[in-house]
Amino acid sequence: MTGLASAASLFLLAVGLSLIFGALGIVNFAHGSFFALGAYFLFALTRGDAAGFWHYLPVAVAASLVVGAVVERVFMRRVLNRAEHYQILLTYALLLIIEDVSKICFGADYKSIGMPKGFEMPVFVLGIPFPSYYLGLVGLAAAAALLLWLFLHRTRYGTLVRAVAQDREMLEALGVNVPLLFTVIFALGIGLAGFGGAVSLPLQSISTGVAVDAVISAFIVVVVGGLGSIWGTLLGAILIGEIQAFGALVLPEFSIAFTYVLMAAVLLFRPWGLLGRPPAVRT
Amino acid sequence: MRTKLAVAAVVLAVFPWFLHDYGLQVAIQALVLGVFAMSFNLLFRNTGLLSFGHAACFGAAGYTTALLVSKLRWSFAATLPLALVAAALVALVIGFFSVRLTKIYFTMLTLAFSQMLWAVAHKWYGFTGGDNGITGLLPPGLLGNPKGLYYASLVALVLVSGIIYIVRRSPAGYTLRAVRDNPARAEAIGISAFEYMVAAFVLSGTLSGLAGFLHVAWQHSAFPDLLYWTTSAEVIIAVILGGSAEFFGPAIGAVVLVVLEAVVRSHTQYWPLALGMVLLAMVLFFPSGVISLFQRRQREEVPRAAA
Amino acid sequence: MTRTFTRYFGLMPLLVALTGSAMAQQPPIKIGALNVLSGSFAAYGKSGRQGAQLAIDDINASGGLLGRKLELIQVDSQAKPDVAVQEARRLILNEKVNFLIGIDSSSVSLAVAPLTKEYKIPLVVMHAATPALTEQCNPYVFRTSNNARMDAYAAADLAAKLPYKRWANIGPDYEFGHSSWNDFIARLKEKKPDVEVVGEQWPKGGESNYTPYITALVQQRPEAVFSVLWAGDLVTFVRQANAFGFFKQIKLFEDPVGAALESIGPMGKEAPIGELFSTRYWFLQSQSPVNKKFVEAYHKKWNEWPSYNAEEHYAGVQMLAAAVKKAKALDADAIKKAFEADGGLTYEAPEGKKWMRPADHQVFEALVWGYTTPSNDYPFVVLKDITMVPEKDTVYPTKCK
Amino acid sequence: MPLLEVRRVSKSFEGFQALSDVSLAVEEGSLYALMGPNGAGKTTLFNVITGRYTLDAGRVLFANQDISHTPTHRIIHYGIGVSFQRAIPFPSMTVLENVALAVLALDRKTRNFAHPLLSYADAAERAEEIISWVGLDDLKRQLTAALPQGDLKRVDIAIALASKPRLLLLDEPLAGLSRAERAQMVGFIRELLRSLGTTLLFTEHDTEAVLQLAGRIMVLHRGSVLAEGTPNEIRSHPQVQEAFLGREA
Repeated sequence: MTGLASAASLFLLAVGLSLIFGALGIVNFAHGSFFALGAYFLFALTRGDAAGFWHYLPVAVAASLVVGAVVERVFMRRVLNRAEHYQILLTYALLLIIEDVSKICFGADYKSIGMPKGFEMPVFVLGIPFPSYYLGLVGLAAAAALLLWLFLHRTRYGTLVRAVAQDREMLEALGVNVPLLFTVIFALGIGLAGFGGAVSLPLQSISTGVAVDAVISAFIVVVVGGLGSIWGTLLGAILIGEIQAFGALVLPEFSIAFTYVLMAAVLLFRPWGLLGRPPAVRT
Repeated sequence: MRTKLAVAAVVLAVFPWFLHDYGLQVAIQALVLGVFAMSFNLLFRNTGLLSFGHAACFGAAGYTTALLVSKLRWSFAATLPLALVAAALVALVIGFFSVRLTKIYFTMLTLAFSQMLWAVAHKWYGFTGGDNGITGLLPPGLLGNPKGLYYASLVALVLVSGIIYIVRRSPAGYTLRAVRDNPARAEAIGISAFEYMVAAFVLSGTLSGLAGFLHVAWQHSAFPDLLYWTTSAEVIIAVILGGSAEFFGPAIGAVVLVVLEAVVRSHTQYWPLALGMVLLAMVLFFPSGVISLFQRRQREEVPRAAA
Repeated sequence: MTRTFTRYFGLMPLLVALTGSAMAQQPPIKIGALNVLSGSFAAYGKSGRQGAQLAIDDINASGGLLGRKLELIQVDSQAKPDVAVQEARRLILNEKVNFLIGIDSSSVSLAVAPLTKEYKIPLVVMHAATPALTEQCNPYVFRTSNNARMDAYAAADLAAKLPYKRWANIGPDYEFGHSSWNDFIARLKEKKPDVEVVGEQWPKGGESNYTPYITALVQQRPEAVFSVLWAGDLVTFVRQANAFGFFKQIKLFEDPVGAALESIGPMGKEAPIGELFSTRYWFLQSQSPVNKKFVEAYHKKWNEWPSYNAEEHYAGVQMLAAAVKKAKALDADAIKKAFEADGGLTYEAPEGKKWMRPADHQVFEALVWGYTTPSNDYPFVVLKDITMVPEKDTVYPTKCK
Repeated sequence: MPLLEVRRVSKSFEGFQALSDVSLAVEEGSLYALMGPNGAGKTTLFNVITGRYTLDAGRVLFANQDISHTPTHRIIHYGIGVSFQRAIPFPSMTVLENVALAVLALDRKTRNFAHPLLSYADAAERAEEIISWVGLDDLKRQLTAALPQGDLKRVDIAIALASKPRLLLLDEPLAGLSRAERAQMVGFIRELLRSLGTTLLFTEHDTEAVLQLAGRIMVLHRGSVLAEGTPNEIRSHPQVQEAFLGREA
């Protein structure tokens, strides 16, 4: 149960990373920074008052989308076809820059706000209190997963998103505006990260330093679930969430190492992740 | 060519006598990172494998030295062989499991392994001192004197460069590049890619251990940070910043990175911002590394044996 | 290849010379402050820096020290030992500082301490709390703030007077968390043998999800939970615990810096009410003129209320200044003597009296405990029913001499 | 006794049956061709023989030895040489280094980390021999990255020959070549058989070339054997004519 709640926030954190890797092949080290940025945006908009939470949430997400689109246009497209280590280095550079810029713009103190309207009181599940906002969070994550799935599998544009990962030249030949498609995908991924950051603001304090922890967690989740797979990310988030919940109770001594062990085990036995697609057979 | 190398050697040899104390510290740091970067690039350049686990080898050697000195009162220099053995063993384990994977999967698995080792160092208070680390490791004699340490690091850099140079020209070096260029073709001339990549990983990791040993001699302490992924990130930055395709690119990248950091930090607390800007500019405008700024033309990689 | 090699290495002396060119003339006394200015604890580095700067401005306004002005050089330790050692060396060798101060993290303090002997530079630690630091009996290391053991003992003395018997712990999974809990529970059991430990939770530092730990604690049904969570971790924990209705069932006993403004500020109006929070300094507690003047000046200069770390840095710099005045010199041995002379230097800080034990250079001071309560005057909860645990209750023996 | 024998091999990928129940036998000293349109399973069969793919069912025997589950790099040492359809040797090396490396790999001398590659005089000598045999003398100090496709094919075959193969597998040796290069290559393949006595198994979809060159031919269609026999038998095979030759003519 508690594992599920953390799975929800892990999913929102990681799904954009997975989406971007799946479609663009980019390993985004700055993903955690965009997560933090979403939270910063919401905090700045609400001025730290939970009353404005629902009102400003869409604005914060929209701002994240815009940031994502700009970053893709200005930086990402220049490294799309370059070796992996350039992509890693570029996104690492963005991580460093965003870290310091947000310190300058938003200050170094911890940002957090109260429970949003409608979720102030815990609910009781089998007589045990459970935060109602967690249920809300699970709902939001489930809705995000479902909407994303509907978009990818039930809309024409979603089909293009999936296709671009397989065969970019073909789409170009069909007259699809692939550069625009890439911008949309990247912005969507960053928007999801920003959304994840914004909705976690009532539950966690955001400050400098959060981005680095967040991106490592996100990596673990998508590696376990399968890079590029939405459902894999969901499974990965649930697994990691539950393992942490379980580990905290049973073997607290080793809880740090636990997730890394899981990550290594998955990579050893199913390198493409639990629900990922094995790399196409080369001929 | 030879005369130029000789000139460089002479310059580096007399260098400490013209530096003030702090400059010497910066120079040592640059040399140690240079050794690490050259060692890292032995794997990266010859196999194309981007390891995020070299911190494990670097830190394993560092911790071996720190533990032997602090617990068993070994003399500092005497720990070097065991430190290298520890780095080699860690590299063997990580390499054995990781080189089967390619690209980002390899990177992630090496990351996972080194983070496990970090978690152990961080948690095992009774043995490693946990996050409080091991401190007060003043090396006696040569290694304890800044000039001595400078020369020791310089010798290490020369040694590592020599080893890399020799390996590069050897059949095994060619085999590694064959595997990197075209793994299927390499298999089809009767090469088991796996064992060569493990061997390269172990050699690269062992030499990284030399850097880890020097780092502890320089810092007089060992902390779990040695094993943390940011240590791997730093060496990757140095390598790519300098230019991984050039023989001395990684060492030059290390010098640039360390000197830049020292200069920027003395003026502002926003070093990460500055580093980010430099990396951004590098990726976008001079992807072959700093070294390309000093060259009139982009050199193709011409293997020396054929020249 | 070699051409480039020589050319670039040829530049190195020039570049290194550049870094050294900033050296100024002798007059000011230079104080190098190593605080964490980036990452998760940057808020503490900031308040520490502000407190130290205020003290230096005060001293300069009244004519400086030994006829010389003070100059603060602030660098970022990143809370990483290696970075801190590099930066400390830069401060010592390049900036030629006379003193090192600050330091927010235990591992950084332990890493930097050996440099004091190597370069004969006094280090005044104002925040880092590991007892191991002053157990090293390092001649040039001084700590003008509490250490974790003192805080834990003070907490245990107070806890022994409370009715709670079933205790649990939630602490960050690093040395500070473990040693604090061990010291606390050992001392508490000494004073109150019928105390029972029902659970221990060790979330990692920087944890973003405390729900498993919270549910575990709730199931273990303690009456009170001891915690040394601090900084952003405390904010996150309290937010999530609140959402679980945790505080309706369990009393939180928040040692030693729970009531830091850095933490209770971000909790805002949603902070739990009626919980026991401790801090090394509470700006509303002391009614002394020294404190009132300090709070006013601080608020005027920085437009913030002074947190414990601001005050500790302010007081630490003042105490160092007092030692310098007494020593009438800047060298490490003179400063050491001045700190140790006459049964140890004492200083009337905004928070009250600070006394430095000559043997191990550890300052002893009273600790503030109070119950959180809503406030109309401040945008955060304040402390009421304050108990001052006197410094004598925090004294523990030392092996140094 | 055939040099290479494939017995009832099947292979599928994610439900797609790439090969079903394929058998063949290649006699020592013969020139055997696999024919069929793209996707017929020629390359898959190649990859099964060389151990790149694990097979689902059946066996592969070389010189009476079961090599069904042997990894590629071992199979090479049994005496099988391979040249790929898209010849991309090792682009960061010169032609000479490419071939010399293959010579050393066969002799298991590549484990050496210390001595320069070209200090192995006998290996370098043999590499030069092979290079001049394939007619690339002028190019031997060039980086392969810069060579045109026709030359790359030769380099690739030279690399394969360095493995001293009893059986040489050539995947589409004529693909991507100009008309003139094709004629050269056909002559070259004949020469291989004649002067080196190497047994050859090759795939090709240029029907005319196959009928000219091969001693025996197998026609694959959608992963199954459509026909097998001498060029004359294949030429007159009704199904082949219908499905394959008919269209070509």
